[in-house]
Amino acid sequence: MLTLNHFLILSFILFSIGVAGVLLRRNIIIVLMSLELIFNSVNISLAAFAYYLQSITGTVFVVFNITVAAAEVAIGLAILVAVYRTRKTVYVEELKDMRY
Amino acid sequence: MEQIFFYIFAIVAVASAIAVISVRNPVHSAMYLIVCFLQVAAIFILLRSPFLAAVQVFIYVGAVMVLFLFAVMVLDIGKESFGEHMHSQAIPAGITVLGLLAVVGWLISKGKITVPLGNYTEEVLTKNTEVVGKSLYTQFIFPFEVVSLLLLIALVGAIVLVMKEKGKGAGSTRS
Amino acid sequence: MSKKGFDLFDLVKKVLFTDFVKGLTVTLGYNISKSITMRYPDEEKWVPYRRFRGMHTLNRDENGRELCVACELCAKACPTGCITVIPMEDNSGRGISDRVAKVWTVNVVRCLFCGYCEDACPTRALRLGREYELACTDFSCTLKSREELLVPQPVPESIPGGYVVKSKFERTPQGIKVVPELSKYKKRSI
Amino acid sequence: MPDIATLLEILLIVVKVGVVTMILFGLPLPLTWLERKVAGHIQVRLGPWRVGPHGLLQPFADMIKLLFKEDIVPYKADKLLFNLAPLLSMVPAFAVFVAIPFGDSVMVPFINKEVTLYISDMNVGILYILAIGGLSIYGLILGGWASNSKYALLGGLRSSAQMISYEVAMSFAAVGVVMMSNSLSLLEMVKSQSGSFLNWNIFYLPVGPVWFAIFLIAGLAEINRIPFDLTEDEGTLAAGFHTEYSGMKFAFFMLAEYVAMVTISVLSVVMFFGGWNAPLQVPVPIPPIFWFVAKAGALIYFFMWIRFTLPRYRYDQLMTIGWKILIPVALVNLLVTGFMRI
Repeated sequence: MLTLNHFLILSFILFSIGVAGVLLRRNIIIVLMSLELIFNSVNISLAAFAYYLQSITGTVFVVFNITVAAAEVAIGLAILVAVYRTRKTVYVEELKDMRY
Repeated sequence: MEQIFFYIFAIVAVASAIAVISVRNPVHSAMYLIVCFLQVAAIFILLRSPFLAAVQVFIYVGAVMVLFLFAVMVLDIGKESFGEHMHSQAIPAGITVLGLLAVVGWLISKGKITVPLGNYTEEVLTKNTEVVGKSLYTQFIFPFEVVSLLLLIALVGAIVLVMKEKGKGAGSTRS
Repeated sequence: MSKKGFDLFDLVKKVLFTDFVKGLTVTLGYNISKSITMRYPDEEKWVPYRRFRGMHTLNRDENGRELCVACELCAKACPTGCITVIPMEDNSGRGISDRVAKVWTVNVVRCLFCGYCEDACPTRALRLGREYELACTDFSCTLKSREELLVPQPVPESIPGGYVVKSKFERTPQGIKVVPELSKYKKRSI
Repeated sequence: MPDIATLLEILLIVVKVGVVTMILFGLPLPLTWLERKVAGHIQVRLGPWRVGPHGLLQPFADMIKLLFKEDIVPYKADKLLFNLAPLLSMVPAFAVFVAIPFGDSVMVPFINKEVTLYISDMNVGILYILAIGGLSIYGLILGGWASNSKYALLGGLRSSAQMISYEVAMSFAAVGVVMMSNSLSLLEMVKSQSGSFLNWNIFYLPVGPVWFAIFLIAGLAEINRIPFDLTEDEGTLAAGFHTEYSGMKFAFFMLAEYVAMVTISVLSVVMFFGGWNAPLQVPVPIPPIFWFVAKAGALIYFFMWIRFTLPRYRYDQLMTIGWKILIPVALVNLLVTGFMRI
């Protein structure tokens, strides 16, 4: 029998992997992908809560979450393209000066 | 039966998620992320929300990842070298993540559901497309509008960010 | 929309996809019309007009004597010099005169089928016939000798030509030949 | 332990999946023949003629040729993705057919059981189809990227941009059909169009034809057929994303392309032309599957007819049509449909 904890633990493992990706990787694209991973882990736990607490709110929030994630990706990639045009790099440690 | 499927999906999802943050080629990363998203969609089906699964595949796999791949290809981002891959921040970051994992794992195992249960039966949740639609347009109409506005702003913002300035042309931005 | 301004008629045309439908009707018309492809080697073969200048042929008169008198005018008239004539004299009666060709060869690879030789011929012995399947696999067949050219071509002079006939494959030791069946012809514009 | 009835159900599903897969694997053979025949006759030629009567065996000859061709992997290509890409484009094309209803239930004589002519009736059927259909893009993008070739990469890039642009218009068309039929399930969609042909969604005036036009144009762009085949534009890109592919991998791409064409035509039949419903009540009993196949076949012929009628669009024209014409028209149409359904 699947319990809520199964889903929560899976969600949390994915969340930790996402955090690790954000902290460990230098490539902005991978960092953005790790952010998507975090969004997804949150979606899993929200959907699991919706199912096990018999309420629709979690499902609705997943829909909002996905929308926000899509917006975030659009903006993030646009910033990435703009940064790449001016600096010719995608590595975060090379993007340390504000002034350019 | 369900448990077997859950474990298959969960293990593949975790393995591909680890691959996302560990392989050096961004395109391979994106591929593994697609695999991970598909597993998450399957887990949504286990959670009796086919609508969420379809939306997950449609938006994440069908649109977001295509955008990622498009960006990787347009910018011609090559492989990372090993030195860039393992940097000085690696050990503290790893310790932090493991600590986080331990703490929240302990919290999850000790946690109990104390909130009152909702009033949706399982049959309603299984055919939840209609229920989701109804609550989106009644109970959550205000957040829904805000989110759609956010999406519009993001769309316009993305276009503004990548648009080359008029008059300058392509030559000047490249220099 | 053109730069001159807003054109309502143009917009209506675009909304109703009129140009698209016009194009579709044109292609549908072609789709149901008859194909003009000639199914050349297997089923059909083109019989050229009399004016066609194909493979050389040497004629005989009614009594079966060679018309060629080996005057070498054809060899002189030839712009590429591909015709070789070596005359000889005998009175065996194989020609219309005592002077006959000992050797009469044409190098088909060099010939450009201009028809000057046929114009130069005083006895109408030499004609450019209607044989056009000249492909072969080695150089030995590029030099056509008198003996080969004296064999009458499959399309006789009396047929006006200019139509498609049924054809069939015939296997010979030299290879596969496309033989026209001259009785079964149909007029077809090409 | 599951009982006999459950086992029979599972067996039935497996058999149905197998049959549909076999049909889809076999279908490109006659379709290539048909396409070449249509091409020939529109250009006042004959098309395939030499292999078998009327060239009917030509697809088999082609298949044998492709089977025995050397399988070339370019130098410095990404081997894993290069080999995976044809599969990635083929599997989603096949997976779409899980949700498509070919007909209502029929009695099967031997096992004496009602068998439905669809594999599953999902309550999010149309979303599933759009989502899975969108996945086939990965074969194109990754194939183009993994080939390590300029032409292939450009083809892949073009296809991804094209896909994102036209996916929006296509989803709007699907939303319009959902509004007209009041259901996300394809089965319900067909049932709502039963009766005479006036109940079909395409005759839901005035919005039905517009939705159909949007869906058709976006669908043509999604499956990369002329006039929108910018991804394999031989004039500028050699062969686009499959420039470096040969042999069976190339055949897989072709297979995926033809199956996608079948998908779009079948989907149009389900969404706009009333599925297996007869256009008029006829006294002679005609099996409903006949109507389905006939409508789908007519649409496939229409796609081929378009292919040999229209020239290819330029890339900027393609984007203009997608973003500046189709999407605004779809939005306005959505509004009109909404007012009509109140």
